[in-house]
Amino acid sequence: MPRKPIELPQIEYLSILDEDGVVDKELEPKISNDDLKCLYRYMLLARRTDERMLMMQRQGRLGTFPQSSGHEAISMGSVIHLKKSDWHVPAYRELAGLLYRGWSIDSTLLYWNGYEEGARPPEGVNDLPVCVPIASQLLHAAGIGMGMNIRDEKGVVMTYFGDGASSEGDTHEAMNFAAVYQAPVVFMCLNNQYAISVPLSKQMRNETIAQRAIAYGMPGIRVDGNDVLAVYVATKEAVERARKGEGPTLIEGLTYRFTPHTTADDPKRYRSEEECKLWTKREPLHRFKKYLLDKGVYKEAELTALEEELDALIKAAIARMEQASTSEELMNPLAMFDYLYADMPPYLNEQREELRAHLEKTKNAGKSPQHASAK
Amino acid sequence: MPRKPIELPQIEYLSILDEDGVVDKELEPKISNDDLKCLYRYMLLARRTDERMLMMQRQGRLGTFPQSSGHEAISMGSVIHLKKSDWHVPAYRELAGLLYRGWSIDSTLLYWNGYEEGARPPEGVNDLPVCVPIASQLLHAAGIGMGMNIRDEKGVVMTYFGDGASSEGDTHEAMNFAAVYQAPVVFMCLNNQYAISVPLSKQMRNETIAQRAIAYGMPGIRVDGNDVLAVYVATKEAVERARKGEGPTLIEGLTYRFTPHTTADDPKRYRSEEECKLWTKREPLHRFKKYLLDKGVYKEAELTALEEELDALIKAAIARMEQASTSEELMNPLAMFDYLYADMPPYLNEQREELRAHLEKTKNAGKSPQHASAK
Amino acid sequence: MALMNMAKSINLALFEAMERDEKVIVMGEDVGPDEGVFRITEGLHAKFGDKRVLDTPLAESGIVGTAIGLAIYGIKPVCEIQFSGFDYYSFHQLECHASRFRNRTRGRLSVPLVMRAPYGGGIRALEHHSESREAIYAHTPGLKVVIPSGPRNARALLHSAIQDPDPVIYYEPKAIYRLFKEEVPDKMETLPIGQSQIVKEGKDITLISYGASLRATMEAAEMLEDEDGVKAEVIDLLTIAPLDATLIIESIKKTGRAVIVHEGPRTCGLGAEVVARVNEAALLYLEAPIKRVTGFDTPIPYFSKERFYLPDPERVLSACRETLSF
Amino acid sequence: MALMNMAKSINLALFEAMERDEKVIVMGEDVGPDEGVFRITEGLHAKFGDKRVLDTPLAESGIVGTAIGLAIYGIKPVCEIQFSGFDYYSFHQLECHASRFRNRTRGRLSVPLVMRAPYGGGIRALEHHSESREAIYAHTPGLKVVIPSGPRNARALLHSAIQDPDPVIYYEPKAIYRLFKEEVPDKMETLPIGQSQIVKEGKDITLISYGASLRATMEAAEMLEDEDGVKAEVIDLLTIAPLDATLIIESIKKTGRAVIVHEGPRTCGLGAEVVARVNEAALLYLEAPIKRVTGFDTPIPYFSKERFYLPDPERVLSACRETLSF
Ligand SMILES: Cc1ncc(C[n+]2csc(CCOP(=O)(O)OP(=O)(O)O)c2C)c(N)n1
Ligand SMILES: Cc1ncc(C[n+]2csc(CCOP(=O)(O)OP(=O)(O)O)c2C)c(N)n1
Ligand SMILES: [Mg+2]
Ligand SMILES: [Mg+2]
Repeated sequence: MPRKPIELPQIEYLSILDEDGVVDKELEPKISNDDLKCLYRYMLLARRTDERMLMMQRQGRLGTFPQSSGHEAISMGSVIHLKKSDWHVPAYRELAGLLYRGWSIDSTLLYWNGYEEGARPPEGVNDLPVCVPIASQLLHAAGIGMGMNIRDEKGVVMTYFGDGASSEGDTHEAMNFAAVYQAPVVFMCLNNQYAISVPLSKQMRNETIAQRAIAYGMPGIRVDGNDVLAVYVATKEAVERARKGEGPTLIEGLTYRFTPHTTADDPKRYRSEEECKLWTKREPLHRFKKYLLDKGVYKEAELTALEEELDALIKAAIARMEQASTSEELMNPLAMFDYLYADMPPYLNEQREELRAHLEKTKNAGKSPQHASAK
Repeated sequence: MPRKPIELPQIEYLSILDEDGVVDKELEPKISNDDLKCLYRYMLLARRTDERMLMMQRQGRLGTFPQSSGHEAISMGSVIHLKKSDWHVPAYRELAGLLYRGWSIDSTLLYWNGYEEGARPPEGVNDLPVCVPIASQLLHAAGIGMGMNIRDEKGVVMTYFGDGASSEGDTHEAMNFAAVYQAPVVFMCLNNQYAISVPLSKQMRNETIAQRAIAYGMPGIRVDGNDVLAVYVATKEAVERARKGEGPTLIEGLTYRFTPHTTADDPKRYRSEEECKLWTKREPLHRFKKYLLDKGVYKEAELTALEEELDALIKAAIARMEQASTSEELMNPLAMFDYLYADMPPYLNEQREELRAHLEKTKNAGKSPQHASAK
Repeated sequence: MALMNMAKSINLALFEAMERDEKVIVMGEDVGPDEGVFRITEGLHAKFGDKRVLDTPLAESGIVGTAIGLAIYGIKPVCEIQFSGFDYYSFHQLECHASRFRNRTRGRLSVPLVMRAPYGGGIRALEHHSESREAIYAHTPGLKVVIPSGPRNARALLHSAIQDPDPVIYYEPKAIYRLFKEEVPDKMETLPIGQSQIVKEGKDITLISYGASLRATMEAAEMLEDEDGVKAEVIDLLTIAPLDATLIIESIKKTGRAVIVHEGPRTCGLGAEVVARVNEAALLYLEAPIKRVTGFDTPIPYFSKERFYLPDPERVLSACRETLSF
Repeated sequence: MALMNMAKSINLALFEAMERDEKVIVMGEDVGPDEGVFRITEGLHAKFGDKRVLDTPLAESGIVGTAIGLAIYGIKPVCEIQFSGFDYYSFHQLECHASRFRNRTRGRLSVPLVMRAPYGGGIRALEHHSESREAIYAHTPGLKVVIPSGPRNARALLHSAIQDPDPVIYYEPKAIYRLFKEEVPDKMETLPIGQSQIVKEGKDITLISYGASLRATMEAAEMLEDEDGVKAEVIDLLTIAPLDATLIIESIKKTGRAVIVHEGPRTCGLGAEVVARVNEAALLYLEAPIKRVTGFDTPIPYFSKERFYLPDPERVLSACRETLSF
């Protein structure tokens, strides 16, 4: 009866491929060469797209956007376990996973260039679009997982959030709902150690985000988030549990955003160059490439060809996007009224008519002083 | 590097005085006779007030209210560690603590009879009033604790919430803020195993609420919430840590609401009579009384006298409340305008004038069909 | 035909909807074995079980947020927020997501959920249990807001809400849950969302209301007729957003005078919108200012004095007389 | 006197307030060493340190909820919500608590916090970063809602907000943060909350606006004068709640015509309230319906097309001409 400890599950840390590309042979997962290539391909495609987008943004050809560089291992190492019928509920740094799931490069470019059309999931793809209001998407993921259980349909939902997002009430509610209903959800935390400028030490007092799993009676694990093999293994276990009806898992991938938060951010204000250098060395692509070469999955020449192939894909997408964004369909401001409800209510139609008439009447619409100021 | 457990703190369970009033001698805290009497007095006063209120409510002399019976040990065992300058931030089942802190019985009666006046904290008392929107008060408590740190003022904030409340996002945010800022807050969970009708098993998957402390890097403990000695000891430790600048603590008191949720509730719909009987046996007053008698703190006769004294206090308060609620001041509907802002804005004043004029013009005001239906 | 109160007719609609469409589920705090704090989900858990009647953890954002996921997944969640005074907790999920998914995915995804909540005063409830903030939802593009005023239209509108392809807020005027009974047809019926109804014809003045306030409004209309011989036309909005003001405008073109009645605070409330619409479409027909008989710009007082806050027939009547003698 | 933009003048007010009153603290996401995503808190962390400039965890309800506790404790929190589009997350704390503590404790406790948030469109921001939902706060009794329109009044109003004994929402029109400069006096000044200002006198038509839309409104007024010889009177609301309509009503009694301009959605927006107030107090003076030039009842489009949503001088001008020729 007196004072006694309560039994609690363990939380582990997992790392397989170190920052120099040296693999822990005991833990090394068996992954087919095709899958290894697939992982690398989408990680690289995301990286190159991200880099190109940064250039475009600097040239004023794209809006502010959050860079995904450095987060490719968490995204691809997890999403690869999804079947097409499974669901993918991203935050906004999962470009690799989105491309893998079937979103075109074009749509990413369109989206970050200010077009709702870029948020339209491709037909047949069970993804939600990028989610800007932090942590809110986790509840949608939990809901989708609950839906699978309600319908006795097998499936998995993979959803993503940041270290900052872990502080939101919605994160708590989502994990709790998923646990209570044993929804097949994998909560992937991209812990890049900063929420814009706010470091982990100001975000939380707990050592790891993974240990929050204990709060919900679900398994939790922290992995090296720059190690795609560790992410792969941890997610594989989580997905298997989910498919067996054993409910949700929390996976924390420790990584680093070696770029600014968005193209509007200046990280020098809040973190040192040494820290950034240290972590840039640890980024996921470099070590994975070395691993693939060592393993003979790729030859150097193949990688050069791959780079060229992806480069061409990106360039073509940019051209298409820039073309599309001048099309009549995408330029049409009246579209703001057309998708709000399945059927347009009369008063909204009146407002549409009001704007249509105004646009016809004046070619100067939309040039008020505050718009002129828009950078 | 490879797969290794992350070190985590322990969560304990504590129980000292069992349901038969048998004390664990090793764990028994040293409490002065005065303090023991004080604990018992307010626990009993709350119980008797609650019982009387139920009668009044059944007679239509009081509105719907949440009964506090059964929760006295958690409330008094914790609040007794507060100094006057400390802060007390209740939910709505901490009647014992409110009375101890200096709220009159009258104000409780007034409040649950529909008068804002009953929510006015007495001068000099650092309490927030009863809080109806679940879990929201925890953030106020965290904020007060943060304020103490900002001002380098020593103090403690004791705040309360239910097992259901633990699911709200605000609970998560409050604990996280308190932990990050190392605010001197004690989070007391009254885990009575139901949120209205929803049992723990539908509220959460985790075994205990105490283990949520791990999620915030704060100490956590589960105690027998019907054992005022266990509550006393756990809270004493938490308050000492808080005073030393060591931040917040989460304490879960396991108890049971052997009454309905509120006077509008019918617990037979969702739980068995056996369960209720079992837990009623475990309620906190009975065993504490036995302990006090065994220990010679009270003699039987003294307890009879105490009952009579408290009874008289309650009766007098009821009479005063029923008198007060017919006073011009408390009857004045125009008061709804008078306390909203420090200075009344002109348009609000116009509305006040509108109501004033209307009340003067008609004596039938407020007798619409829907009001007639109000039970 | 069966005679029933509104609590029963809403329950009936839920039952019918769940029977005819497997996709419909009900979720919320205490909606299961407890059958809801107002017993609106009576019999549902017993009939449809745990998988279609979900007692949820106590978390409103959790309820609405997971309902969004469920709706996207193809389930039709009818979620209950126990009292409208707590739906602020989930407002961000409605504003940022439920109302926008169709628009931001250019029609590819939609969120056909129904959020039910009892709202309004008049039952001597606890603090925060008598709120009337429907205007916040009406001000949020992409939502529909429906408020029934009696047993028959409550059932029909709930069916329409459940069948609607977009998110619908269904606010239930709790003061009239059990206040009166009406004949409700045996056959399931719907009522188009977005249409108001003339519930009493008249030519001298137009009274506009919805929810529980409609009762006070009708009573005032009758007093007007009895005592002053004035024939008021009474319009029940039923859908407050998207608001179709056609009926209102037609009526005012006929009567030239109007009073709008609701419980919620006055500033930026529904009354303001109605006045603005009439101003846009029928200003020259107005022979007197439109009066707003509403809740005041204060929180609704705790129950000992809530009756002074809620529009009552006398306040409506006075407003009508002032309008008529303007 | 010093010439500065609004971003700077708000920063100056925060700096001055923190210097003169130890109780004032600033809290929010990234307001510390990063100095805010718009750099509004520049220099504050360096000067006042961790205890008075708090980088918070990423949780809006946490920010506002703890600010309520801080305010009750006697500290004066000026909390920043990074973009108004995320303040829905904390709305329940404002509605249920900040706005009510004084009332429900009969004056014993109060919550004198300031919640700052950049709001509105026009800077090509991400989705959810261009919202304009001030009407929700205006509809919430117990709050005050202040919106500056330029560097000088921004600083003065922020001082007033910080000194106010009640909770104040201070919405910053981010489109004009750095759009233009104004002379700001060296001496600290305040501006009474609850008062609007005539910013241009005129006799033919009354234009009413606030925030960034005031610029489009003023431009339209000038075009009206240049092109049509029409003299518009322009009123800057500055405080949208509690709204004092005195100036508006006086002006309309003179001009007989009005146009109200704001970015937020039309239904139940501030425009509706202004029309309703004029209807109440000056209906017979109206020679034409009051036009609402506002955001439409849709979410503001993502940035490639936001300019079509935001009121621009041409839309205001057209509305004025229609009103004038009615
Ligand atoms: C609810 C909400 N609050 C604030 C923001 C503004 N914001 C965008 S990203 C961000 C930081 C997110 O940090 P984290 O979750 O760690 O993700 P990261 O960007 O580092 O990947 C903030 C504060 C937002 N988008 N949504
Ligand atoms: C935000 C919010 N949601 C719902 C309610 C309605 N409600 C009042 S008490 C209660 C259950 C609370 O359960 P718990 O936290 O366990 O406290 P208990 O009543 O058991 O002490 C609910 C759902 C509320 N008051 N506030
Ligand atoms: Mg981060
Ligand atoms: Mg409970």
